[in-house]
Amino acid sequence: MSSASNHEIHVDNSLSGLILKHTEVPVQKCYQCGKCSAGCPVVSEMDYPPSLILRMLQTGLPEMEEKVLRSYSIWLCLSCEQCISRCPMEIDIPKMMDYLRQVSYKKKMVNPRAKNIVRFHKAFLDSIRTTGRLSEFGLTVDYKLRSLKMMQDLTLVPSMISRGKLGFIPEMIKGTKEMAKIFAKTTGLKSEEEK
Amino acid sequence: MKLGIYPGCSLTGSARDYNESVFAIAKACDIQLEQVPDWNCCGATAAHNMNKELSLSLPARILAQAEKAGLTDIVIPCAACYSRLMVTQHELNNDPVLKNRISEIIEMDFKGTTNILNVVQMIDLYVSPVLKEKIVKNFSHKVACYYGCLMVRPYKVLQYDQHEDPQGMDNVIRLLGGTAIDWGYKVECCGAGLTMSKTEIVGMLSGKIVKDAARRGAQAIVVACPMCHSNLDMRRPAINEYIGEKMDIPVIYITQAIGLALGIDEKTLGLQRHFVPVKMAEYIPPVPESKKQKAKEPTNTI
Amino acid sequence: MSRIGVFVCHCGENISATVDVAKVAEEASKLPGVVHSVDYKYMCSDPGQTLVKEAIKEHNLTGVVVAACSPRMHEPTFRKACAQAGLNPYLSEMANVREHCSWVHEKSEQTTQKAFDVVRTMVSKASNNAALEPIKVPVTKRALVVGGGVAGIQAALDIANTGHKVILVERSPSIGGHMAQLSETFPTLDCSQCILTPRMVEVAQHPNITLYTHSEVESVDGFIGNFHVKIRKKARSLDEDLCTGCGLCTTKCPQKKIPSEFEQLLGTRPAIYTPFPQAVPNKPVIDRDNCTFYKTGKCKICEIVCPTKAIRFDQEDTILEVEIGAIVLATGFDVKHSDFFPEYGKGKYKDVIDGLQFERLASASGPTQGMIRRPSDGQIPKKIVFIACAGSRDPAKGIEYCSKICCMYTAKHAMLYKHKVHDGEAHVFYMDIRAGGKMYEEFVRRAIVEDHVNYTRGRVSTIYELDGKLIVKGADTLLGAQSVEIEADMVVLATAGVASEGSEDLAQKMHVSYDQHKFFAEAHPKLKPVETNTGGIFLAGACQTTRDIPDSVAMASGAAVKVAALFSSDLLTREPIVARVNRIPGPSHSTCVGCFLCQPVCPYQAIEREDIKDRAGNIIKSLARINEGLCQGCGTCVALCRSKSIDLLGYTDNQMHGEVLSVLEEAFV
Amino acid sequence: MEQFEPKLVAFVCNWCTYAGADLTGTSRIKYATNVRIIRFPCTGRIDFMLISKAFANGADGVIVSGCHPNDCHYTSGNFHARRRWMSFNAMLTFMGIDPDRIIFSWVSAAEGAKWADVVNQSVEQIRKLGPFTEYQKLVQSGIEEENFNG
Ligand SMILES: Cc1cc2nc3c(=O)[nH]c(=O)nc-3n(C[C@H](O)[C@H](O)[C@H](O)COP(=O)(O)OP(=O)(O)OC[C@H]3O[C@@H](n4cnc5c(N)ncnc54)[C@H](O)[C@@H]3O)c2cc1C
Ligand SMILES: Cc1cc2nc3c(=O)[nH]c(=O)nc-3n(C[C@H](O)[C@H](O)[C@H](O)COP(=O)(O)OP(=O)(O)OC[C@H]3O[C@@H](n4cnc5c(N)ncnc54)[C@H](O)[C@@H]3O)c2cc1C
Ligand code: SF4
Ligand code: SF4
Ligand code: SF4
Ligand code: SF4
Ligand code: SF4
Ligand code: SF4
Ligand code: SF4
Ligand code: SF4
Repeated sequence: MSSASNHEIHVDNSLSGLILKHTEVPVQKCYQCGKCSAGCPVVSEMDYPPSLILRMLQTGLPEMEEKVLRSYSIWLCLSCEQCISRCPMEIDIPKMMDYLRQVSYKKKMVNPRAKNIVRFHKAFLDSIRTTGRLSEFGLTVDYKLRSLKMMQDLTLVPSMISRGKLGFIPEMIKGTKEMAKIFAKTTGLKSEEEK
Repeated sequence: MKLGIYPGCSLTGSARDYNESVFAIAKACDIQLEQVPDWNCCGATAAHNMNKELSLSLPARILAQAEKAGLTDIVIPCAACYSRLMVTQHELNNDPVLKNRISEIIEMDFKGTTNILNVVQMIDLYVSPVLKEKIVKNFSHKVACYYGCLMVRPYKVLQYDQHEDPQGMDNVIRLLGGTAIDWGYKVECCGAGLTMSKTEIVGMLSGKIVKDAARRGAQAIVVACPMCHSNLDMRRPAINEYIGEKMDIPVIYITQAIGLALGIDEKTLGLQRHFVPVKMAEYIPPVPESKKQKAKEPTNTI
Repeated sequence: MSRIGVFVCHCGENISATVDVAKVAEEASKLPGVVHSVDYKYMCSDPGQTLVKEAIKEHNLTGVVVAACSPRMHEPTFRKACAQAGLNPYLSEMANVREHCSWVHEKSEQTTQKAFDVVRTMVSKASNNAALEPIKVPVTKRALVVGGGVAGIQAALDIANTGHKVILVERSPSIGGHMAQLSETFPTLDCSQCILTPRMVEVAQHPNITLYTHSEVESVDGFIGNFHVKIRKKARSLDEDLCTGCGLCTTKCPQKKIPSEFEQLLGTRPAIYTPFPQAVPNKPVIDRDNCTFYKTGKCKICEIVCPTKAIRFDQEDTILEVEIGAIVLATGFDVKHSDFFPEYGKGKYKDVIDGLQFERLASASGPTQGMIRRPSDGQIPKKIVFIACAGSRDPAKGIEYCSKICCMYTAKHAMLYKHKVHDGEAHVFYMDIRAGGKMYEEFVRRAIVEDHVNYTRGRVSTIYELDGKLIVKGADTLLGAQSVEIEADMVVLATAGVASEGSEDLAQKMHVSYDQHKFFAEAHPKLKPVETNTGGIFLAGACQTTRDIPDSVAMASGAAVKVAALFSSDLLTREPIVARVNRIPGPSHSTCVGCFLCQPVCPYQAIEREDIKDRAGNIIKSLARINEGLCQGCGTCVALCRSKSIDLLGYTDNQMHGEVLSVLEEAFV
Repeated sequence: MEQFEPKLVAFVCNWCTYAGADLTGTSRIKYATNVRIIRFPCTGRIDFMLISKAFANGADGVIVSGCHPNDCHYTSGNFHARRRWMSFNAMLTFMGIDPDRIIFSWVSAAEGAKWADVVNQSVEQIRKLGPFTEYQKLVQSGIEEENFNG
């Protein structure tokens, strides 16, 4: 009966408790049907399929939580929302993944294989922080520098230019100051971001 | 008819072709598109991967700018931006505390009243009704309409009830005189967010999509998102590597398909900018080597 | 001054764990009118009741308050105890300190305070109580059974065999319900029709049963023992007395391609049809929406070929009015169809079918004569995927409960398929296997071990079609949620069982409660599973929740016994909770001013007009009078009467005002 | 400062809400202790005089709850009740009672969880409104009524 489902879910200090507190995603509601994993487009590349991540969190065991935070899966998730759109319990896995990434990043537990993903995201954000809009060229170069993947995609550059698909000069918006403020307010100290 | 438009970063860069075709068909159908003044990047996947407040503030500023400019309806051609802005408006409208907090961050008043349209919704409302009389050449191709993830999901926020089998673009193609096939990867993700950092994965995800469309005899894949386009078009080398075979199926924007039917020349529509040449008439889909070709064996992930 | 005894129950620890029962008893003893107050471990136990009885005698009590569970649980128990001790049973009250207090609050002073407040309120009520005498009303000894599935059939036969008359009303043209559609039944795999059709014939031939098929209940008035029911007999478009059931009309009707409801749309039927060959009654009905004559005015072939001239195109619905003493609801359930599931194609793929469709494919009398053939091209599928919990246990898009029968019928389906197609592969995706029942687990094991049905624990994410195959994408959660992709020829969804269409409507007509899923609500989940909250209306079968055949039949027999018990005496004893218009001596007779505003609000037409005449026979005054046989004690008239001339026994103005005053008497903690 | 604990009286019908509140108990769902339940056969039986009496005697809020529309055990009692409350509302304002102090709700026998929600929300609502202090006026009008009733 529905009345039973009204019981409050207990929030504790486990990682799943924190997830519930910060994102309202109820990890304990997952009944391990595996439907999310069955439909996840990147599951074959993940070290733990999404439903397994949930199971590991459900145990509340510190070693499991650490495995989750150090996993490659949380960085691979594309936020494609396929899993939640089919989950019978409507567990917002992408939202949870967002949170796990942030914790993993803060705790410096990013999976080595995911370093480039993080570098890309940072390059992306830096690009818009300074100009307000994304300079795809700047982003590419910046990312290449950070990831030292100089050769990858380099072949693309000339053909992109010839197709008019890559501009060299970043577009500047007028409100760059406002942008800087937004970044400062949401990401805390500027210097930390600079690092 | 006047509408606001939020082009987003890629339409001014890698998706210039998309931008051109959006404006071309808008012009042909007497729709004036006015840019949101001094718009900024929506933050895309990077922002919400890394920082929640940032991921809400960036779109909120865009919407507040539109509100300030009196743009009540804005069309967002990029599905990724569309999804970010829709989600932001939804979240903030449902959480007054958060709304205040974000308004403070962006130092602007955010009301959350904008009517946000994706390209297909714009076409439905303002283009389709006048299409019949304007078509000069039937778009008589068999195509696979690809929606990807962000145009239909999260379906409860986007209010998209046919999220498993969307029909928006399919209907437009039919209106244009073409055929839209039923296929298996309509709403599967192409890997947008990983396009630079994990190109091989994008090759796999996009490869599955391209392969399914081609083997079902589609002459082109029709998309409505710059991310989808660049992954299926520009990333073709990675795709070919994944499939182990050269795939020639072109990828066009829905706006380009409409433009062609309206008799707008290919250059105005930006077709020359594609990596995979758009020669639909000449393109013959490959016959699957054997009908019984096995799908990729399930992979063990442990 | 009243002499009231208070008895505070611990209910083991159910109450005493959060309420200081000793303190409540202690405080209660200080209340005005209370002469005796104790607490005890289990008040409803024999010694507990004895405690009450002895106190009544010893302290000469004029009222009893038992502070324990809900009166809906044990009020009758303690009333009976009082009666046995010689106290009028309506002088006892229960203070609900368990369901409304100890179970819903944490242990605290407030909780104890609340318990005491409740006790004080009931003491006040008890001191205003008056002795009442139960009312006796006559019972009409004829039962109505609504719904002619296996549950309705069983209930009708059981009641009829006790010698009472039964009217069975079935909505469709034949009785039989879902069981008539089944191929073979778990866990014995006996043929469903072979066991059901003899029972159907028995119904048709039973001297005590009147069968109305193609009929529905139009309205229900009255109350236990005395229902007044209108039944709409929908026009069959033929004279049932003349029709011999020869079936000639059905073979000659030119409209042959109408999808058959009985075949779950996998077969066809003509416009004049019986749903299936063994239908009871074996008399056809014309489906007017699809008949050429009703649509175009031409045809009438059936009329021409009918040897007995039974066809009546101009027949109209008839309304029958009957007096009924008790009602059994047995309207069964429905299943969600495969077109419900977005991720499984929403009906786009012909070879994704639901369980009932599979039953028809597997049935020897079905559209494929029992050969498993897929609907799209008639091929025999070499690989079938069965998906359990399709829409069940899925609060997001379906229903949150477990449908209870699908694990079993899925195992049955897989088994039947393997028996029919020896080289076929059967895959089942499941989440848990729920096979609680005699020989059920053994049955599922047999499917897995002996028939090599491949069970995979995981849900299917999506299905799409490719080159005539259905690609089923699932995961194996027992292998770390590894992806499993199966190219199937056919997919069977074990779709959720839901309340039958129109349940809500029927519940409202009957004034019975229903749950949020529109299944009819039982009076008590454990102790009154076949009763409803409305006296005289009982439940049988899957209309209360999805259940299998053995459970449905058992419940039907239970309901039949309840009806038989009701019919076992000529007079029914009813609670004396009825309204009464005051009568006072003297010329004015009553404060009633005869406005009769109360008359139209009474849902039971229980308010009558009484003319007061003088000696000469002239009417001096008209007063309202309540017919106690009809009044059900809702109290609407009481609240409405402006001159406060009506009162409701058991809930009098005095009592209610007293309760309100005393509930607020002391400061809350 | 200590939190204000309002006193609420709930007037409920026997068939739906009383049973629903029983289910809250059987399901062990917790709710605020501030409410006292008074059982009526039907919401149709609930008289305004009883409600104003509750206010006059120190209640800070009143909950009236019965069967959902169309689900009344007695067919239509809840309809009549609803109709009468329409006019009752005006009277309340006249007597100086904030209509927000009365919470009308439908709770069926199957809605144990809803009952807990209704109580908790009502307690919150009344807590915000603060103690009900306008007894005086009420007591007078109550007395007048009683005189009228003889
Ligand atoms: C695919 C499938 C396979 C199954 N296999 C098995 C099995 O192998 N073994 C087993 O034990 N159980 C099985 N069951 C369960 C079985 O079908 C039910 O237990 C049984 O049918 C319940 O009987 P019932 O009489 O309560 O309801 P139903 O069979 O649903 O009958 C209800 C009847 O009431 C009628 N009705 C409905 N509304 C009204 C109305 N308003 N007025 C008048 N009449 C009305 C309907 O027309 C119908 O005739 C299976 C169920 C399904 C879906
Ligand atoms: C640990 C446990 C927990 C449970 N919890 C729940 C629950 O929470 N909810 C629920 O619904 N159900 C629960 N049950 C199930 C519940 O106990 C049974 O459904 C119920 O007791 C069955 O009642 P019964 O009368 O058929 O049998 P029993 O309770 O076994 O009663 C049979 C009686 O017959 C007597 N008897 C036996 N043989 C003879 C004889 N030859 N001559 C004379 N007398 C005889 C016995 O002494 C006994 O008194 C639980 C069961 C267990 C074991
Ligand atoms: S689909 Fe939902 S319930 Fe199922 S395993 Fe994934 S998260 Fe858990
Ligand atoms: S949102 Fe992430 S976890 Fe969910 S299906 Fe997409 S990639 Fe997989
Ligand atoms: S009377 Fe009620 S509360 Fe007391 S022991 Fe019996 S069931 Fe429990
Ligand atoms: S032909 Fe006449 S008698 Fe025979 S079944 Fe039809 S209606 Fe009945
Ligand atoms: S009149 Fe109607 S039912 Fe009769 S034969 Fe013609 S189509 Fe069939
Ligand atoms: S009976 Fe089995 S298949 Fe049906 S809902 Fe319950 S667990 Fe799922
Ligand atoms: S009982 Fe009351 S309402 Fe009814 S007629 Fe008499 S005065 Fe009027
Ligand atoms: S209490 Fe009044 S309104 Fe209700 S049934 Fe009895 S007479 Fe009719």
